[in-house]
Amino acid sequence: MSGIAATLQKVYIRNLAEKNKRIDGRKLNQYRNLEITPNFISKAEGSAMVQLGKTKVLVGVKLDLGEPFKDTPDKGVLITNAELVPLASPEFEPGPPDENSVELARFVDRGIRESEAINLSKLVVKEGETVWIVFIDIHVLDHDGNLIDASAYGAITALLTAKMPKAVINEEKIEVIDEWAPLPIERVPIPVTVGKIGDKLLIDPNLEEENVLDAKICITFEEEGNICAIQKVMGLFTEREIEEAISLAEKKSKKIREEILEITKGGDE
Amino acid sequence: MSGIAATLQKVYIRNLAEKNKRIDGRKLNQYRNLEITPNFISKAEGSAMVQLGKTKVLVGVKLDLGEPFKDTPDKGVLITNAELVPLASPEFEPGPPDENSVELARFVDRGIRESEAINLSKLVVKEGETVWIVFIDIHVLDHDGNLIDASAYGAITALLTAKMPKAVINEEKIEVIDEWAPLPIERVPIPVTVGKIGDKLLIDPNLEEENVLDAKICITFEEEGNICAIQKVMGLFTEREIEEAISLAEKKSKKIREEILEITKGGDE
Amino acid sequence: MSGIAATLQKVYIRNLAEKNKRIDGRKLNQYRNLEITPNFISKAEGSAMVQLGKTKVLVGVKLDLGEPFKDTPDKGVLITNAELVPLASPEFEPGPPDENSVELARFVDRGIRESEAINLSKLVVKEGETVWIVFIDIHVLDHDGNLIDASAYGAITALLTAKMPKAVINEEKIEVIDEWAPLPIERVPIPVTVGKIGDKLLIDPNLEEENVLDAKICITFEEEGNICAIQKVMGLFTEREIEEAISLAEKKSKKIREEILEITKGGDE
Amino acid sequence: MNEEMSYMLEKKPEKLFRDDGKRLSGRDLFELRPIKMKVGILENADGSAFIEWGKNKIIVAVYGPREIHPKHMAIPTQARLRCRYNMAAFSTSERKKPGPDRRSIELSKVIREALVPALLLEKFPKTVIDVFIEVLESEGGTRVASITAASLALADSGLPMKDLVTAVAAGKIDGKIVLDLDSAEDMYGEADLPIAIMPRRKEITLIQMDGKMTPQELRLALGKAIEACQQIYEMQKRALLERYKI
Amino acid sequence: MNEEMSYMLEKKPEKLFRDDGKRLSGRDLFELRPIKMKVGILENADGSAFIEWGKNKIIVAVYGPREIHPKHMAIPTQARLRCRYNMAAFSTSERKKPGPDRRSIELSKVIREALVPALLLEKFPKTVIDVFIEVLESEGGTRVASITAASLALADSGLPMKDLVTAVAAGKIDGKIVLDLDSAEDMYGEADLPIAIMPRRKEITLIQMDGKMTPQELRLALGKAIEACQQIYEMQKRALLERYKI
Amino acid sequence: MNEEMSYMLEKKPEKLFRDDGKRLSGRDLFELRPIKMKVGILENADGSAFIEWGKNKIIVAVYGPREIHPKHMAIPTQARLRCRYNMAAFSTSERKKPGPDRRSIELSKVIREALVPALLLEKFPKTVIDVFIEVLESEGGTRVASITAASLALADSGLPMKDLVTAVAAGKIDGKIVLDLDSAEDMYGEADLPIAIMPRRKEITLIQMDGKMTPQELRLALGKAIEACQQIYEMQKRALLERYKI
Repeated sequence: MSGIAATLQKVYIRNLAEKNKRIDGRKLNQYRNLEITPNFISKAEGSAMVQLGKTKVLVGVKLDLGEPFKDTPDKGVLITNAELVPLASPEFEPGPPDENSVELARFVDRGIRESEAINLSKLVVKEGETVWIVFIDIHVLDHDGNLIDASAYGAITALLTAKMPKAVINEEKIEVIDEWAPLPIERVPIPVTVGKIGDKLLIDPNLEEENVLDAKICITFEEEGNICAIQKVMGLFTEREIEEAISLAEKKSKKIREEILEITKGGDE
Repeated sequence: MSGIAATLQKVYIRNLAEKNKRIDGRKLNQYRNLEITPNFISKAEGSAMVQLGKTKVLVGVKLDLGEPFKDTPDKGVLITNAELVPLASPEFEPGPPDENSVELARFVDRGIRESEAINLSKLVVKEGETVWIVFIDIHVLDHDGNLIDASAYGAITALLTAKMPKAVINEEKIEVIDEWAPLPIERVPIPVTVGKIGDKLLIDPNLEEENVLDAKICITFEEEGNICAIQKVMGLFTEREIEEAISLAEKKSKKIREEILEITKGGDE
Repeated sequence: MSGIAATLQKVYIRNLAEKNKRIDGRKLNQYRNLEITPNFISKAEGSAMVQLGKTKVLVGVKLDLGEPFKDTPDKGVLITNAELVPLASPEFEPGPPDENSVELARFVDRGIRESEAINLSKLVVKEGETVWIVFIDIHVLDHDGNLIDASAYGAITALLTAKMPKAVINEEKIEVIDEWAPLPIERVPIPVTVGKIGDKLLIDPNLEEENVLDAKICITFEEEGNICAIQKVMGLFTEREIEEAISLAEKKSKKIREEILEITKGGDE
Repeated sequence: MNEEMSYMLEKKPEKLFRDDGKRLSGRDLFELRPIKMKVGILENADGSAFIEWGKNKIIVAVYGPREIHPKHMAIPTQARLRCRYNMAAFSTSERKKPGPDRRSIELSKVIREALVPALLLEKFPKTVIDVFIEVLESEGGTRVASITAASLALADSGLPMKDLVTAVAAGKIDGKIVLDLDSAEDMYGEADLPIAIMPRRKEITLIQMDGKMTPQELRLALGKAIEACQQIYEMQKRALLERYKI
Repeated sequence: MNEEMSYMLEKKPEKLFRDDGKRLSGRDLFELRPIKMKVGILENADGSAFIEWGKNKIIVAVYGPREIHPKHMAIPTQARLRCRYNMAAFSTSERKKPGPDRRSIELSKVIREALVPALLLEKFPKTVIDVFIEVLESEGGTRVASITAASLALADSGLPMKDLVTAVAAGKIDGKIVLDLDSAEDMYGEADLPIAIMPRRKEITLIQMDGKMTPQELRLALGKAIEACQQIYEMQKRALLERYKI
Repeated sequence: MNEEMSYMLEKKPEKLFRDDGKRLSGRDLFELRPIKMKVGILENADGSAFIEWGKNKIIVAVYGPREIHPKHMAIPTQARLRCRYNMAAFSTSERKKPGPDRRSIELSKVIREALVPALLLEKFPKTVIDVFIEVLESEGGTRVASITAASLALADSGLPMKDLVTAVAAGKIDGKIVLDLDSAEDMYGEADLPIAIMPRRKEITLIQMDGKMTPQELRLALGKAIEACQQIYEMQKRALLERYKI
């Protein structure tokens, strides 16, 4: 959509927001329907297909043995990557990750890293030499807005359901044996994205809304109530709006954490 | 050529084909003049300059010591690369290999690999650690059609005439000594390219013909009569046409194998 | 500037040159004001901010341990890189080094390498295995002409003032200890750039002059009077002009070497 | 080089047939793996399809005909068909580094060449039609599954087509001609022969081979593959009907 | 990944406060490092500024509004703002390989997003405004120093602005909220909260956080950062005046 | 860095002269290696030439004047001359990875700068003339051989020229000035001085030096190189005549 049609829709969505309404009939603080299917990919150690409204994101977790970083010889390595493949949107182009996919991957990574969701100390096979590398790969399949939340929910679900084989040292050689255990996941960081239209805040903006937002912020909470990552993605906020966004996000993050724990618990049985 | 001139030429070539004739006077099953000069490059372990009509391709074989692939610790490594340098055609552009050069390199590679032309087991210096890597580099110099056949003939000639130095293990160190032997070449895979215009099949299309072909297929034979690689490059064929193409290619491949064996035998004396 | 204005300025500068005059009032053999500030960057082992008229170049020297080249196991490694960042000129574009920055880096490198300014033999920690790598990074900040001379003066000043920590072998492990010494700098190569307008030669062309030069050449001298690098950058010269340029450059290089030695001597106290 | 090999490091089995004559997966010689197809599964794309073929999971989107950038890529007399075959990092046993490699560059080309004959590109001069293929999980035979799904996505996009394109691989393992090789059979078998046809007139739009076959074996394999395509063609048509059923 | 970490391999200190309650650098909780700013230091750029903030040394140039290439990048209704954050190879403890990495790609975006709200981009449709940031030396807090300097360079270029943008980081180290973290505090502290505001109306144009803070701590940190911005804002205004003083 | 060095790992000889005063190759001080030139050896190119100079084998193609893409690269008042110096993977002792490196980027520029003065670029505004140089085998002195062949290919293409460009390297080995260094002399000698001239008026269009020479030595070397160019110039003219002889 472009030109006049776009302008009209912008006006329409803004007018709705003033009346606390949204184009798809949701309340301002209402999430879209969220469906998460863990273990979608059998070749991945962990995976989850996420549908958030019409947005579809597939996340895979792969494990590999490798060297630790020089400054953290006693920890495993976490690498998060996002591909906005052109299948997912007419706006996405083939090529190396652009700023949007880099921001997406880095923000999801920060939530997991800073909350210490993965106990990286338990991923060491031989200190200073060999550790498990956890690759989180985010593959966006259909973009209808709020890719960050959908990707993060996929990532934590894939981590919670991932299986790690045992690596043992046998006469100085490292062998991977066919004994599987869950990854050492100790926290469940949950981001919630808040958009601003005029002076209204709303959560989980869809693509039509994203196109007319004045500002957007993502806030990640862990279960103890700590904030572990924030990213203002665009626009500007007042101090009061930031506080309001935090409180909106905090509430919603709890409900979504419960949903994800429910799903992943089910997956284990 | 473009526009009306191109259209007229297209019609002309198609009309000729209907009458079993070709623009350069050849019969449908007739190859262009083929000249192969082995040992063109003294710095390469093997090399061959191929002239197929006006098409010119130079192929070099280089050897280097390196690690085997993890899944084949008992085999040497074959790497084939093709450069369609912009010197060779106004259509070629500088830059990393495009789909045409990748297809060219991979098809030539497959013929050699699948026919087990090189006995890769004889290229092991120390199992799992050091093997010979055989690099086949195809450098296209003048493009007048049928690059695949010209390149493959250059590759196999370069391999047949290549010299390999001896690598010995001396107190755990690998030394290359000044004793040379031929590469262990055990088969001579020969592709023949067949084009289709209307319902006629013809071999070794030149560039003018390639521009008007309805379909093109390359079929590689080894001496025992096995097919070891096929690639439909463009267009479509009926089942009957595939069979006809195979039988055309089979005959021609024998003659060309003889020519190449003659040339490379001569080169050894 | 473009079009008529550029043409008029070209005529103006050429007319001035005929009368042995220059657009900024200098004599043909006169350098612009040169200010060099060593130790500008505390994180670098050596550094120098150079202002040559309005041209500004910052050069940093970093040291790292690494492997020597196979063919020189008994020598440290010198790597010179130049970044023409788009901050410095509307003509510069982001991206990998283009031919101008490559030529700049390689010419500065050659002067230092060929004069044997750094005694690379003294940078060996363990022969064949570990040596110091000296990185010279040229960061151009404001381009008002004659980047080569400004960069080279920055590079040699940064080298002359750089500090190298001690690396010792302790039970087969290499440790870097907190004892610092100057880099082993044994010569001070100084390039001088000579431009040609009509039949006049002038030194240190500024950007306005560079835009109308007929030819340009850079000549690097070491203290014993040897030429150690020449690069004709553009245009053509007669044999007589080359000789004249050499003699102009030789004189000027001595004065600049004295200035740099004075500055770096001061820096050591 | 040898990129396919590096995806799979399991050990070579002693033989590829069981004592009862069935293949290791329990299949008969000419038995296909289970295949599921779904058309129209993406919102943004003009056409889309999802295929599960054994453990292969592949999603295809079609965009276009649409404007082409840069403009000098436009062909005055017809649409340009672009194809991009891409494997997700988690689709293979060992993690695949994102981005195109030589294998995916070649596959993108051969898949495009397999689809072109079914399209009426001259109806949309100067435009581009993009076919984006994402392999989410791979287990041997991704190119034929991709072609099969891509032709559904093209049909779903409403583009006029001469016919669907239907693909399957034949091959040779332990000396016998079989259909639809899985990873292990592809890796340790003697030959792989992926083909694609337009089933209505049995015209062959893809044929590749690697390995060793006699011309006679090839004839048999080709014939069996063409037969199997008819079976897959029926599934394709059902999947399309499913999409438009109320 | 974890690129910032790899720039600094010094050992972790036992604690980040001295016995007298001051930070290791001798600073109080909310004390900033020394800051120097200079406007208009480049000849070629349309606007420029240099900032020294602790040991950080950053130079910013603004070019534009100017023509954009390729042309289809032009936005019909406004100027495009482009930002490029780049670290010199010698700016870090370990030499940084030249060229963009994932961290600098993200920073370029967040810095741009922090500056956009201050500009009247709709006044210059179809053009581009380029902000080039060169970090010559880095020691924690380069993004906030870059934003602070960039808004000076934009002002120096003569572009109409709603306000300057002023930035500073708050954070949490050894359990306490502090301002303006240096490298060690950033690395070994518990949280980092870079923010940018337009001081006149206290509108927040950048807020990022990593680490752990309770919402209460965040509120305190944010408040303190906004206060500090007022102080930095005064320095910015002085630097601008200095530039145009005769 | 030091890319040339890595191409040749033979051992350093004790000295570069034999007891009889000749060079290791048997040549006298100012004796050139055998040179063969052939003009017009490619079908597609507008002009082409092949040179064998010692073991160097180089082929050059000229395309143009032709349209330039992208169009904003066009120069309104003259043709753009582009030069691409490329080494085949098999041209060196150790296999060279395909694609441009820093050395080839610099050589492409200096070769272009050596050719530009001979051309009347202002006759073909807005177009591009491409000179593609493929080094098939290299053994010291590829840049001067490339220039010599490139000027033949330019002439073959029918472009109007002020003169041919003729090139040769002088140098210094074991303290003596010599002409036309081979690989070993280049590597273990004290200085290398490639030059190119337009022979008719003896104008110098290329001069580079690395190594050490006194200004007096340089004068001698330059003079000898210019003399040798006259000899090579005659070969060039003969090669051109050969091309058009019936």
